[in-house]
Amino acid sequence: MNAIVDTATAPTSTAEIIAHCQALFDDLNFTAARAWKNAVPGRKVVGFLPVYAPLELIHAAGCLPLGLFGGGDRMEVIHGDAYYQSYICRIPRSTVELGVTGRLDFVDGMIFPFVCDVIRNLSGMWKIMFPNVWSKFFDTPQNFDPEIGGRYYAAELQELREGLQALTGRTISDDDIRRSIALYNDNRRLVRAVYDFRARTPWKAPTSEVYLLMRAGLMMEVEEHNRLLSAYLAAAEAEDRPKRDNVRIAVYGSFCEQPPLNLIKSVEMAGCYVVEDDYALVNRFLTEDVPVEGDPIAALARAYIETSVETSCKYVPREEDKGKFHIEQVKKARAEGVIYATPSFCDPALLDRPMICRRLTEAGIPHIAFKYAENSGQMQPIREQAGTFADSLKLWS
Amino acid sequence: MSEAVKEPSMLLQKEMIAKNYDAITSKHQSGRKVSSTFVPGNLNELLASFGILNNLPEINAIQNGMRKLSGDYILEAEKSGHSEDVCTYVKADIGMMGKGNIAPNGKPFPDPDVLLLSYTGCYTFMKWFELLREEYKCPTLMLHVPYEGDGHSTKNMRDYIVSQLKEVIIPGLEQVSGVKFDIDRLREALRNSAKAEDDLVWVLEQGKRTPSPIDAYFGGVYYIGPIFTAFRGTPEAIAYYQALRKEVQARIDAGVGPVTPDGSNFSDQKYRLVVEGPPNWTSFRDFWKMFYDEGAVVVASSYTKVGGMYDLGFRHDPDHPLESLADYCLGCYTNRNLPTRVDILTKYVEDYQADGLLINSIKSCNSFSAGQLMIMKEVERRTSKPGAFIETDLVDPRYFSAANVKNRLESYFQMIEQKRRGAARAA
Amino acid sequence: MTEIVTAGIDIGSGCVKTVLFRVNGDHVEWLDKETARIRNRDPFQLADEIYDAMLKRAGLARSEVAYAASTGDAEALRFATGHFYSMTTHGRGAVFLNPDARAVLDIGALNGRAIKVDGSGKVLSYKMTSQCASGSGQFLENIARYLGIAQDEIGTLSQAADNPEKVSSICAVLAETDVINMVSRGISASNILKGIHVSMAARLAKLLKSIGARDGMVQMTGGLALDVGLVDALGEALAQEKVSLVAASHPDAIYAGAIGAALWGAFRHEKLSRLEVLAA
Amino acid sequence: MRCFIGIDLGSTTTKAVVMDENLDVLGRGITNSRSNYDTAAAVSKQEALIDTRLTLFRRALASVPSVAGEVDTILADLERNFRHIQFLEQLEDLERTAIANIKGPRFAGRERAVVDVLEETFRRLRAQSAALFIPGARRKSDFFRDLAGSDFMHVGETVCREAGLGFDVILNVYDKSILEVENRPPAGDMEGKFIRALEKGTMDAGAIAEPVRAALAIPLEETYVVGTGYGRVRLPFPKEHIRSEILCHGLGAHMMYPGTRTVLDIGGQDTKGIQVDAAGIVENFQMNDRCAAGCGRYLGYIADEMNMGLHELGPLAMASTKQVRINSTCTVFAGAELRDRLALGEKREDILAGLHRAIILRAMSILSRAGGVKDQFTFTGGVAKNEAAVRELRKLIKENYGDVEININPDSIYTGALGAATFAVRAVVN
Ligand SMILES: Nc1ncnc2c1ncn2[C@@H]1O[C@H](COP(=O)(O)OP(=O)(O)O)[C@@H](O)[C@H]1O
Ligand SMILES: Nc1ncnc2c1ncn2[C@@H]1O[C@H](COP(=O)(O)OP(=O)(O)O)[C@@H](O)[C@H]1O
Ligand code: SF4
Ligand code: SF4
Ligand code: SF4
Repeated sequence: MNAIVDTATAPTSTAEIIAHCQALFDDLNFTAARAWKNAVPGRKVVGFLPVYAPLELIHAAGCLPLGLFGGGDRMEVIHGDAYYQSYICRIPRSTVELGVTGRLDFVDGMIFPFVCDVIRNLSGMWKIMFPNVWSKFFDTPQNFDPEIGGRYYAAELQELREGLQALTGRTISDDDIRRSIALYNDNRRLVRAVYDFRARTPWKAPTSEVYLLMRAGLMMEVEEHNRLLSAYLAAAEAEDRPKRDNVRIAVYGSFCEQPPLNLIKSVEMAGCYVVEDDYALVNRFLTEDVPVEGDPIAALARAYIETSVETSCKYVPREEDKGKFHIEQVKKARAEGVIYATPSFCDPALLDRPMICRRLTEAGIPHIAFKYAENSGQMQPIREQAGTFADSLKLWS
Repeated sequence: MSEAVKEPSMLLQKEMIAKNYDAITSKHQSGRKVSSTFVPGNLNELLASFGILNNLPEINAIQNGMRKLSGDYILEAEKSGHSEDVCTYVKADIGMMGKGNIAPNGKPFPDPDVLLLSYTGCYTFMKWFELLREEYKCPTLMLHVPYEGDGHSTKNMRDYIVSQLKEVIIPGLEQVSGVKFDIDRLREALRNSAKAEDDLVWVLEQGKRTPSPIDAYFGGVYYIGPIFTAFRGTPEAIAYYQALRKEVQARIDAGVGPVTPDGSNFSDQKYRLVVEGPPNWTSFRDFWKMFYDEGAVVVASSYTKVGGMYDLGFRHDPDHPLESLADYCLGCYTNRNLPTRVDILTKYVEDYQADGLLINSIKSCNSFSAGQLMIMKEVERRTSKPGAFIETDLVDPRYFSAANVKNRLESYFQMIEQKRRGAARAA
Repeated sequence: MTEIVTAGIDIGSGCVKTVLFRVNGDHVEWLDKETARIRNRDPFQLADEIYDAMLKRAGLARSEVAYAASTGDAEALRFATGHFYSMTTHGRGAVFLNPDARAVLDIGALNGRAIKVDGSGKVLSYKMTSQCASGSGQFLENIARYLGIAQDEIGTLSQAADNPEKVSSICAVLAETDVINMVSRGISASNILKGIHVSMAARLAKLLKSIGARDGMVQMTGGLALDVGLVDALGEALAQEKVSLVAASHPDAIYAGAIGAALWGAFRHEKLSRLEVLAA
Repeated sequence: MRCFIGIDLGSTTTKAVVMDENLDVLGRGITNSRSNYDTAAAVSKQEALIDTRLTLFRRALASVPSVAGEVDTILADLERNFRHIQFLEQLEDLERTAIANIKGPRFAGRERAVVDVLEETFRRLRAQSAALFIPGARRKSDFFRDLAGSDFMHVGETVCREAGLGFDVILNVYDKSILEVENRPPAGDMEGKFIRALEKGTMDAGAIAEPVRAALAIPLEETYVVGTGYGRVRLPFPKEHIRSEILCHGLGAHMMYPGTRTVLDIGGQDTKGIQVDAAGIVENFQMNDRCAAGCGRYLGYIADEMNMGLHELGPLAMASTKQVRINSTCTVFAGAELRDRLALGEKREDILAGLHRAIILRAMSILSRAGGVKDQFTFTGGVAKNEAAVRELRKLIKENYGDVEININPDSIYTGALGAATFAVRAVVN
């Protein structure tokens, strides 16, 4: 595998940038992350699962946060299936497979953020399977009162900080964290810029590209991702691509186990431009900048409490707010409809689905729903459903 | 099907449950308030101290499962847009609402006055009550109980729960009930709880005897009934457990096993099992029969710990009321991390001298099921006793394949038998 | 408004269907139809053959067809002018066959689809069955063959059932064994078939409900619409649901997709020519 | 002589093994499972007894000096003739049944035409039948249902076309009749058929007639029968005559290869991983869950879809040079997946290779669930007959568990029945 492209000096075309991202995405041996680790003795890599982890802390500890979002459709899962019944979603299996086949043997720590009971239990399995890897189940608050949930969360962040200090053997100063927050603020701004760009000119930024760009970003240093994002924005803006007679849609429900790339492409092929989505939410989880002044831990906690997205793994304290976030985003991105695409057997998303869809209906936003698995092979039913949706938006609205 | 034979304690419990349903369905006459809340992490003593009645949707789902209504309810929920993939307790509950919301006593359930979302050990709870909230538009109080990811609770977790109790739950309940919080009433209830808990633990531990005078799974679900539901902290529960204890003592004295639904004492116990996971409710008796027909008795189970792990020493403590409620919530079985579950089950297999661990994996329940295959492997490795794995569902009759389950159980029992003979021959 | 000829080609997993229409504004004339079972043949080649056979009968050349619209699995059909997805076309086809239809159930060899439409055949909402397939036409066909029953006998036999035996398995493979077990227990073919119909109907009723169809006429399309046993079972399931939906079939139901394609083709052709006129 | 019989009533096939009291296998028989379980058991038992006779012939001929070195040829010839006679007999039954089934409104006015077509079809079938039984003939299957069925489709379609009659009518008559024929208890008089086969044979009957007749005269008494397999609960046996298939597979594998520690069985509807100890006692097992994805029936669906025999799938897949990745092993959608891939322009053999790999990947998961693979490893069940599946399995075992000795017996499909027969012997002899 190639070493990391120096995007700082080489302004590249979208094709080059995306090829680089695709290579990172396809590489289930994480060669680039291994190279990063080996480049400087003592470096540590900390893996994290969907849907949100405070990457700022990992970065401040001098570690590489490595996003682990399953094995996609390219991995043959043998041992992973031995740990799960058929009615459990795919992502924990392929994650276990990555672990037991030694592909993660360079990962020094693992963070299992709170998404659902499956990931929660996986954190315990990891402790049994890999007793020498530092691992942490990271339970974020479901109480959004700064004095209750906020205080609890700050203490949890502090505990995480201490865990990372123990792992790396170095202290993480408040300034370290502030510096990381600033870099991630840049990242969030650039990510939003790419999303805005796509919403404006979706034919210039196909979703499969945006997706690869974001996924690859979770496997590299944030500084590099920031450069890559800027380069992509510049290149995509400059390139002329044909505009097709597609409809504009938003995709929700895919915050954890990711759909196969072919599915993302199929939706577009069937006549839909994706202008908003919740794929790999991590880098869009906080919707605003985190203040760099004052107590950085408190700032992170506050940002989570006050400016994080609505998603299925978070409690919505007020009934009337349910689905509000989605509707606002749909309007902002000027999407004509919503595809609620969830992994099979994903309780959080599937139990949320009726509630969110009801709200969409109330708001007059057309929507359809289907399920997928990260290794879905048959795209025909997907094309048919997405295609009919596109037909209907095109012919009659 | 002939009427199942029931022991006196079961009849007593049946009466208690009926009385509670009557109290719930007559709330408009009595003017009492009704809450909905979940079994794991339920705050029955606290509710009782406000005079609020407790209606547990999981128990309703079980009742509907046993009365063969759940299948239709689940279909009803699926028709309204719920996925086939998700927890069937939720769908049975939602479907029941869709079909008139009739309580087991034949009267309509009144709308709850408050949803007490004690979010302990299961993610689905959160969605479940978001869904109910949408329906009832009633006050919803969320108590977030953090998961013991590292195998133990921390001070931060406990403080977090206690502050939620103080700032959210208690003021919320005061408002709903119009009653001022009275810590002494709470203490009194907690004192009652601890008494009943002592007797429950005694009963469950009798599974260590040979023959076992109890069945800690099929019988066990009756033993835990009152203390896991609306009766913890009440004098009725104390009386129930005294009666149960007497009943079990009588069997010990007679040297006989538990009573089966056929009415016979099941004393010819060939296999002793530890069972992990909830039972199937839609074919409960058939399922049970597959065990005692083959001579298998369950000596310990994890399902009887979902509403509190009293056998590991926890007791509600009148001297530290809110802290002990926090500890109770944190310590429920499904709020323990996987390595701890392995430790507990391993200990059961050893302490109860079981032939092995049997897992009944429930399609509905990710909280229990995700990771059970690893639990089995680990327990097998540590105890050198073979495990077995069967798959059913709680209340979805479509997922109970009798032939399939029977085949696996028989194979498992025959394997234990063959191993024993092999060992005898070698000796 | 000019008179044009349009064609619809529907490649399914079991059969290829083609139709030919003459359209002049609101005046629609159905010229011809043709169907062929795929049975291990190359469906595209088959489509070529029967399309040409149909044109030949009508005395038309390919070039005289203004819009050849494909649907079903025919995105890659070379001679098609454009493609519409099957729920778009089944909706339109159903309304053509039965102007009162406000919902459509398309039950083909592998998938079932429920579609809610308005009076013009416009799709309002829809849903497809997915994954496990014991409720599919293919499954019914396999069982019928196993029982030694011809396809057109299934319906009447099922109607004669007195005590249908439920098929509980969701997996077609396991359901197959269930059925074999039933035969070995001496359950009659009538009761077995009806049992399958009942479970299929339950799923389909569920599908209909989930798209929000509550009252009016449900037009069944696709091959299984011809199965009177299934139509009856669906009627019963809907009655049980206490919805005022009425299930109806049509002898040409299997052509619904192709019809819809041809008609949307005409619609699209007209729109495109209008755009051209505007551009010119 | 005393015969101990094990019957494995599987979801796809029913197998029987006959053993003597020294645990030597005398005969094996197999048939397709069908709705009448008693008949399936009886047919497989009869087939095993036929095979037992052949063993007895072999023993008898061993002492005839003039045929030394030719025994194999003689016996093969004898068996082929026997099979042909048996086939013709069943074909006749089928024809009679089919013609009797031509009644009712569907045939109104067309009876004569349908009968003509049927008679013509069967005439051609009979004429062709000899080719099925010439030395070295490749057959789609050994079961009458499949043999008669595939030829019937072929010939019937042609005859119908010539007669201008729809094939569906005939097909239905066939489906109905084969069901009846199959569920009739097996015809008796095995001895008579052997005599006729002997007479029809190309070999010199003089030297062998005597010993063969003598061997035919030995009474075969059914001393003890043990049933196992998926359908065992429906066998008309008392409970102590029934063993779980897990135990039988474990023991059967142990009987064939005493060094076996891990057994993989892929049958029609289930896949099992079994660990056994040095005495053949099961230590642990895992089966696929309620989903039948990736089991033998999957190959059946694929074969149907491709209009091929099960025998032919493996060899075609072996011809692949570029495996296509298949992710879903859902049996029902196998056909759809296949069509999807064909539509994308993939080659049949490459898709097939991918399908075989998918099945084996699933089996590997079950093995992993059952505690991995230990030396020696034995692969049993119908799918073990499939060379492409075996190739993938060998590859994956090596990649995941290193150098493990892998046993695959040509008679692996009988493993469960072998275990059951062993239990039968043990029940009486020990
Ligand atoms: N007369 C009939 N009675 C019952 N079923 C029929 C009849 N004709 C066709 N079918 C069924 O219809 C299915 C084909 O329907 P179709 O709508 O063409 O499906 P697809 O579009 O998937 O090919 C076949 O599975 C067949 O079993
Ligand atoms: N000759 C053969 N070549 C390849 N595969 C075969 C052959 N015979 C049987 N099979 C496979 O074996 C499966 C049946 O296996 P078997 O062990 O008999 O199953 P069961 O015990 O469940 O009936 C069939 O579904 C088929 O896939
Ligand atoms: S896909 Fe859904 S069920 Fe699976 S781990 Fe993620 S959130 Fe949980
Ligand atoms: S997922 Fe499990 S614990 Fe949660 S509600 Fe369902 S059955 Fe109960
Ligand atoms: S249960 Fe059956 S139909 Fe469903 S996925 Fe498995 S094999 Fe396919």
